[in-house]
Amino acid sequence: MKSRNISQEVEAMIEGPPRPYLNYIPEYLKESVGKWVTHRLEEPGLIEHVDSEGRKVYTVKAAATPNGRYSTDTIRKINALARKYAGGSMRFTQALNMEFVVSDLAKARELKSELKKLGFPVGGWKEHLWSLTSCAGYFHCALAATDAPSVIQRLGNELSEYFDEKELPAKLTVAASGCPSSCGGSFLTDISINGIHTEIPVVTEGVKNCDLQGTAFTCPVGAIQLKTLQNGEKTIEIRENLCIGCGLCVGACGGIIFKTPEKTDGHAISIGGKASASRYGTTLGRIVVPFLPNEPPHYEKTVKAVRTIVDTWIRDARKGERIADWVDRIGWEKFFEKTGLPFYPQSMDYLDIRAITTLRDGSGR
Amino acid sequence: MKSRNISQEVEAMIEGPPRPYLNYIPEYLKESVGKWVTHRLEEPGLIEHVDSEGRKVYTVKAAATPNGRYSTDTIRKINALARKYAGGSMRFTQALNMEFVVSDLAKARELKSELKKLGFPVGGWKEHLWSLTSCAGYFHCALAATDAPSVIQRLGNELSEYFDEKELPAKLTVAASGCPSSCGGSFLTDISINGIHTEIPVVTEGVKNCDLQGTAFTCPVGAIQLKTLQNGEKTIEIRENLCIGCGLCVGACGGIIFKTPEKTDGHAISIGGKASASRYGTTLGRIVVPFLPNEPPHYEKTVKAVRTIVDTWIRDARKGERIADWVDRIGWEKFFEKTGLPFYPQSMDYLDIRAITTLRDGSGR
Amino acid sequence: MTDVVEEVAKGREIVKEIEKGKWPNFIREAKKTRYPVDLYGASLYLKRDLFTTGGYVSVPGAPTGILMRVTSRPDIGESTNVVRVLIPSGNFISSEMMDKFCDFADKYGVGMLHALSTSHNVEIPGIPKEKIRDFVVEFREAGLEIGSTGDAFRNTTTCVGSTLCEYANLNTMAMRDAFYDRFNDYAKYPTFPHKVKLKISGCPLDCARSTQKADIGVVGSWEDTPEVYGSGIQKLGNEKIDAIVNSCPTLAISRSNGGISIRGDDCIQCMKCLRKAEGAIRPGKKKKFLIYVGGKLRGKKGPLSSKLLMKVDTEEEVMNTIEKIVEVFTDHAARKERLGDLIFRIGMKGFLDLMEMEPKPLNLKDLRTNVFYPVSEAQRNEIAEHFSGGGSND
Amino acid sequence: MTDVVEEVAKGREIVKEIEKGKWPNFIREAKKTRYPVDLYGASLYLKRDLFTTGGYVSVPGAPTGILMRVTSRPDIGESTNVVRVLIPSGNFISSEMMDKFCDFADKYGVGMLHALSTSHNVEIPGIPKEKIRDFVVEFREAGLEIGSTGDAFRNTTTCVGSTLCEYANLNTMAMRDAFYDRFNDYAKYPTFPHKVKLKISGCPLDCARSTQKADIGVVGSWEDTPEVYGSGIQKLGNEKIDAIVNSCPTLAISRSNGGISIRGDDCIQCMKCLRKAEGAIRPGKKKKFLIYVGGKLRGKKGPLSSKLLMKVDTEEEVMNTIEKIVEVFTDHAARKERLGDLIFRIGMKGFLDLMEMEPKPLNLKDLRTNVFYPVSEAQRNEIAEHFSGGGSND
Ligand code: SRM
Ligand code: SRM
Ligand code: SRM
Ligand code: SRM
Ligand code: SF4
Ligand code: SF4
Ligand code: SF4
Ligand code: SF4
Ligand code: SF4
Ligand code: SF4
Ligand code: SF4
Ligand code: SF4
Repeated sequence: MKSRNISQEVEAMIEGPPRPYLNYIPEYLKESVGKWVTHRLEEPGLIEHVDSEGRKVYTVKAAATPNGRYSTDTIRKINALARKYAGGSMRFTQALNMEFVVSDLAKARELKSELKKLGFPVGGWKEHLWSLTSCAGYFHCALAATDAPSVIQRLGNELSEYFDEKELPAKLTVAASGCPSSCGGSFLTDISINGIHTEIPVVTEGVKNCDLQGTAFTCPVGAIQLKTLQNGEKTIEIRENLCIGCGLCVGACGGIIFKTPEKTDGHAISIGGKASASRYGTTLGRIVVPFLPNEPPHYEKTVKAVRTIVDTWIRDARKGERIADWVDRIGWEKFFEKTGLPFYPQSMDYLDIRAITTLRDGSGR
Repeated sequence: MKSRNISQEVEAMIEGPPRPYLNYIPEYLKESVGKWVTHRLEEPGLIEHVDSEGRKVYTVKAAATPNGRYSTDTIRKINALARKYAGGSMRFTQALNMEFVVSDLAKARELKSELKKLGFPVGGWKEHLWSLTSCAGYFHCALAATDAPSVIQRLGNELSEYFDEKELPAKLTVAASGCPSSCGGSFLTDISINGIHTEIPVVTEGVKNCDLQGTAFTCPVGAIQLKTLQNGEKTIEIRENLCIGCGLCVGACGGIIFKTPEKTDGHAISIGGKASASRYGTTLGRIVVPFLPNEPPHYEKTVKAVRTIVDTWIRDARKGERIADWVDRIGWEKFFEKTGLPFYPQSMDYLDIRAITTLRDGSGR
Repeated sequence: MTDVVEEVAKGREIVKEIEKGKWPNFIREAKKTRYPVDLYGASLYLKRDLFTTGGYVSVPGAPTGILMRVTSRPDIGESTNVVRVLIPSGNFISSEMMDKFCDFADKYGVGMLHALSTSHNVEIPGIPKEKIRDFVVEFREAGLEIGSTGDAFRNTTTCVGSTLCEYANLNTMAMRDAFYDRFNDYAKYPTFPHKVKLKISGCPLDCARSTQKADIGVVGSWEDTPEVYGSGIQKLGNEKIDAIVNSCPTLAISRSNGGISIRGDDCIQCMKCLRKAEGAIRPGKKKKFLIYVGGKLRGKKGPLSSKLLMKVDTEEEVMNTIEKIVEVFTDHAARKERLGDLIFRIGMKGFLDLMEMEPKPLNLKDLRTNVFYPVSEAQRNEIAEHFSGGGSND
Repeated sequence: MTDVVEEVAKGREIVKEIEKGKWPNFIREAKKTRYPVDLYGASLYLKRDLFTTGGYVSVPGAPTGILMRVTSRPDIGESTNVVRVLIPSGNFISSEMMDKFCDFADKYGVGMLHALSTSHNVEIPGIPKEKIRDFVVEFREAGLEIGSTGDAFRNTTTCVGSTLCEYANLNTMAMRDAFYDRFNDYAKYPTFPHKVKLKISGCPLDCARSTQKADIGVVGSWEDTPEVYGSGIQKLGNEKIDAIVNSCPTLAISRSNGGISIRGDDCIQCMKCLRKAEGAIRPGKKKKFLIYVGGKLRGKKGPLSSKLLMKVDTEEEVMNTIEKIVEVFTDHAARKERLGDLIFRIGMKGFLDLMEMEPKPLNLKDLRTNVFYPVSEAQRNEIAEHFSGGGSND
């Protein structure tokens, strides 16, 4: 392995995350670890787990804010519930929802109503909406092409009844990411929103203040070239034919900007993502709407597109069919027919040689 | 469209194939064209067809020689049977077998035994071996890396009982081609044999006598470069890193040769090919044995490999499962486990970027 | 023993072994002819193909149809030039015609017929170069045709279709005839960048392998509900009906009234139910012709599968589309580039652009997952238009 | 109205709308903190991201864990630097620990917690640059750790596994602990070509999405027959048992004695039968750990799916394999190249070569169809050896 350069100062510290994990789970859970035999949905958001010795615990799952941001005020209230009902511990699920492990059913039900009182719906298992997640978006990140959190906020309002009350054909997950980095886990959810830039960034005067070499390095496709001007000054140049518009350079250097992001930034919708480690493997979301404009606060167009997809799925899918399974059965042709979504060339060229080897030009322009 | 250069001399002639087709089918078939409602396997190689008015005909299917070559002596005998039993017409199927349309069952049975007497087994429908076909191979072609006809001849002997007597899990088709051009239809059959060259051809003195420009044109990957020697003579050069060893230049120009084809020529076995125009589409054969040496007359190793595959399929497949369906269900991992075939790196890299964009280097070397 | 004597002797031993066995045998056949079996035997012994292409012969009346074959070992055997004969649709050969083929093979060739080639021509091998001209004249006088070599449309092949098969949604053999009536020039003149193949199947089972072995494939299909015919289905009995219901990959079939009912909207024309129903289910009545492009078995990097280009309603549209494809192919393919290679190189989207067609979901097996693509201002407006009027729900 | 006043005012209108609705609301939360909501509002109004990265801060004790964020509009709001906090396995947070997080967020940050990030860290936003050093010192004194930024191993995430789930074939949370016991250096020092993510799922349902969201994924599975447990299956009743039998994609399950029997040889561990059996079917006993490589969501040309590298028997083998992968990645990846990009570039075969591993069928979803490849003399001999002794049947 190449030798590592590690400063002395740093060498002495940091032991990694707190562990062993047994110190952090409720006391009454410890005995049952590794002994679970079955579980059962007791009611929306409440699962009963049974171990091989008949011991039972109850998990309660409550919805998260779109981007997982909370005031300490709220967290302290939730934490108080964890102390009171869940053995002094709580966890967050893969999809960032809150989960509490409670030792008896009556307490679990109480917790449930307390959470609801705090404004957190309890539900999200089996044939329901499981999760709605977003990345940081405009709220915190330097790379966003779309404000994922506010999009998810609208979709949450729109779909909330499916979290606890109404049934769906199968599990539904929704995620949004502000840009193609996909921090929100988009492409892996049944419905995914992905921010995209659709113009090529330009280099401005301000580039002088950036670490040019470092900026060039951020470009995943090598589209940034270092250049020396006649006056000896160094600058960079973007090779338009190579640039895929990912926006990484824009995030890295304030001197590189998108000219009219208010027009050219937006988001795509992909559907049918699904993780699996069985032989069939993971299915990635496929792009069905290549571009929607950023129209906060209501994102009417985005809401309309998502509703169209969800409503058609509800109407047409067989029980147990996730969106990917449904499309697998009916095919893309019928998908567009049944939803009435228009088909755009951007969905083409998947796995064609040019889409893989050439860049922007091969991708539907 | 670009303008065409057509010599006057030629302009005047040729009307294309004989037609209309109705002139060439048996008289008693004409009434029923377009009116068929059902068919049924009466016995091996004999199908009853019923039209909407209750009229019936019987088709008899007899096996072909591997490469479809016959003496006129034999063809005349077969033709006599067509005259006597099949309304003065016969046809060849997609897979080159002989098919006779007979107007009544008794005559069809007679024809069947006459064909058998001539040495042509009758069978090949439903859960049987349907066809064994080969291209020209060494018998006629300039490009062969393996003698497809003699390989198929051996496999025909080996598998013949499945054509008429024994049942298989499902339809089985076998084809061999002498080289990657795949004239035999290999890659599209349940078991396919493909001749392959595994060395890079060399340019000899004899190249002088070839049309150099024309030869360069035959190369599908542009690996042939024209060169002028210091003495002003023109020659060609093969760029080894680009050459995929397809052998087209060798066929086109006697001055380009494979050095040791007796060692480096051979054939690959691929399985699971299947044509279909349903939404699921055609499945191409996937390579399971990357190389077998040319060992006429008995091709023991090839026969062993094919038997291993067929026997495992018979043992393991569910009724109705073609080889592709079977592998679809069990997966490649189990396929190699169950057959005991060794796995070689040549089966790798499918759809990896290098396998598509680079040539020989990306393909497992 | 000289080399050549040894080679021939060893070759004969090998050939003798191949001659054995119960399967119809091409060596036993060849030995009844004047085909140079010794040459073939020597090649097996040497494990080396002894043929090479024999240059080009231009014969009046035969711009295509002749393949020259010479050997690198004239000391063992010389040439086996071949002429390729066009036969009627569906490969039906009348007995008179077959007699003629035999007569010509005896008179001009080595007394051998290649019946059938894998592209469904008859070939007459072993015609000496100097006799080819005479052969062509006499052959054409007998009302027969050669063709299907070079950079022209090769023989159009079809499954048996309506002539013998109840699944047929189109009369494949009649369509082949119609193709030659209109486009015989395509087959006659080798003026394309590379060979072109058209194959036609009557239904999606694709017995003609038109979706892989052809540059252009035409397949008969339908778009409404498969027809549940009469009361045939009830007669099959419960077990078979269950099997039919379960065979449908899209769950379009359900039990009803002791029989079945099919939700046509979900049918993808896979043929599975028809295959099990012994005539009690038939193709739908609203026929569609599927046109596939770009299949081939030897791509530069392996075989290339075709893509569905469009579904049309009439034979006329099929023919017009073929004409358009040929135009695009002729104008844009590089030399020795098949249609599939062209599409591989420029992408399906690029090909559709050349065809002046809008991309449709049917052109794809799957949609892209890669989110990097440009969007034009016009498109942005179009999309905004389509999705305007979404509600809000607080 | 000046520009900035207008921008803030318009932004506030938009934010007010987003604040509405029944779903848990991040704006309602943010407004209870000192987070610069006006800045966020202005960005929505301008439809333009106003943040930019704020350079690097090197803090003793924190080689990773700090993200600088400044804005292009200091007139509206300045910075929201963030520290990323490592939490216990399975994301279980004790109430004491949570209290501490809140205390730190109130004292150093803006009174906001990001709980949870999508890679399962807690983040404390809004710490001014000049306070970061003090924060780190005090935080570590409190026994807490920050990390998971830069070109290091990012936080290893796991599903809940044995702690709460009966499907678990491995104790994911314990394995995460063990990973940090052995490889904390990987997480501590940002010395890799790019970030590296490891995720662990207890069974093939892959709740941790380790097969796509991680450079290295570990999944617990088994290789023998799923265990049909006691007589639970009979109690489910005929209809449910039928559903279980029909759920198996490989037809490994059949009815027997009122219950079922499973042909283990055909099981591909898809979990479908277990999901339907309400505890009456359990994972097999012979556990296997599956190691996946190269998943990522933003490839250069779109997301890249992981490939199965190997199946091993022990945790020790898992750890050794991770070590080897890290070695190969460090030595061969280009700067800012993720493991998946490396594999995409050099091919799975190339990666296996670097790993000094033989290719196996499990590394592939499908085999190649392209017949152009070289074969070495050694391989020819090996193959000849394997297939020798085939019979002949005349
Ligand atoms: C709690 C959680 C794991 C965790 O450690 O955080 C979880 C836990 C369980 N998952 Fe999961 N899944 C969790 C995220 C996931 C994810 C990732 C995600 O959603 O981001 C996946 C893969 C992504 C996907 O869905 O494609 C996932 C794929 C599954 C599946 C397979 C679903 C499928 O259709 O293929 C099942 C089985 C099922 O639903 O029948 C499943 C089933 C389960 C169940 C509920 C068992 C069951 O059959 O009911 C597990 C209960 C554990 C328990 O007792 O508490 N879990 N599960 C995650 C809850 C997320 C949430 O808040 O909504
Ligand atoms: C005669 C022939 C067409 C012709 O015009 O020559 C033919 C005719 C029929 N094919 Fe075919 N197929 C014929 C070659 C093919 C081919 C091409 C080939 O084998 O080279 C294919 C596609 C390749 C493949 O098999 O993948 C083909 C794919 C099918 C299928 C689909 C099989 C599948 O498993 O997907 C069926 C349906 C079936 O077998 O149940 C089928 C079924 C049929 C049947 C037997 C209908 C049936 O279910 O019983 C047709 C009978 C027509 C008739 O009544 O005479 N035919 N069929 C060909 C006989 C070849 C031979 O000598 O063996
Ligand atoms: C005679 C025939 C094999 C047979 O034994 O029946 C045949 C024989 C030859 N084929 Fe073929 N091909 C024959 C069907 C096919 C098929 C199958 C089909 O058409 O259904 C294919 C695969 C389908 C396809 O087109 O992809 C096929 C793909 C090729 C190719 C690959 C072309 C390509 O660029 O993809 C070549 C090489 C070339 O043309 O440059 C080729 C070239 C040849 C040549 C002309 C080789 C040469 O240039 O010397 C062979 C002459 C053999 C000889 O001397 O007798 N042959 N060839 C087949 C009949 C042709 C006919 O028109 O009657
Ligand atoms: C905080 C978080 C989003 C969230 O709201 O929770 C996040 C936030 C950022 N991610 Fe991410 N990523 C986060 C999870 C992810 C995930 C999901 C996961 O890990 O499960 C992915 C996709 C999975 C993967 O790794 O492929 C992800 C793929 C990326 C990438 C793409 C990397 C690549 O080369 O493939 C980048 C860009 C980069 O690193 O150059 C990125 C970059 C970023 C940066 C650092 C953007 C930047 O360079 O300025 C974001 C900082 C936002 C901010 O200012 O707050 N983030 N990022 C997530 C938590 C990270 C953590 O470690 O706690
Ligand atoms: S997906 Fe893009 S916008 Fe969202 S946090 Fe990641 S890098 Fe930022
Ligand atoms: S936008 Fe992305 S691809 Fe284009 S120059 Fe910047 S970093 Fe490179
Ligand atoms: S497959 Fe190759 S060897 Fe066989 S006929 Fe075609 S070109 Fe010749
Ligand atoms: S063998 Fe094929 S690839 Fe190689 S130089 Fe000759 S024609 Fe080109
Ligand atoms: S393709 Fe269809 S119509 Fe043609 S012969 Fe085959 S089954 Fe019949
Ligand atoms: S043809 Fe196929 S898809 Fe259509 S109803 Fe029949 S089985 Fe179903
Ligand atoms: S991956 Fe498996 S073991 Fe882990 S929580 Fe999900 S279902 Fe349980
Ligand atoms: S786990 Fe899946 S493959 Fe295995 S027996 Fe159960 S259903 Fe069948």
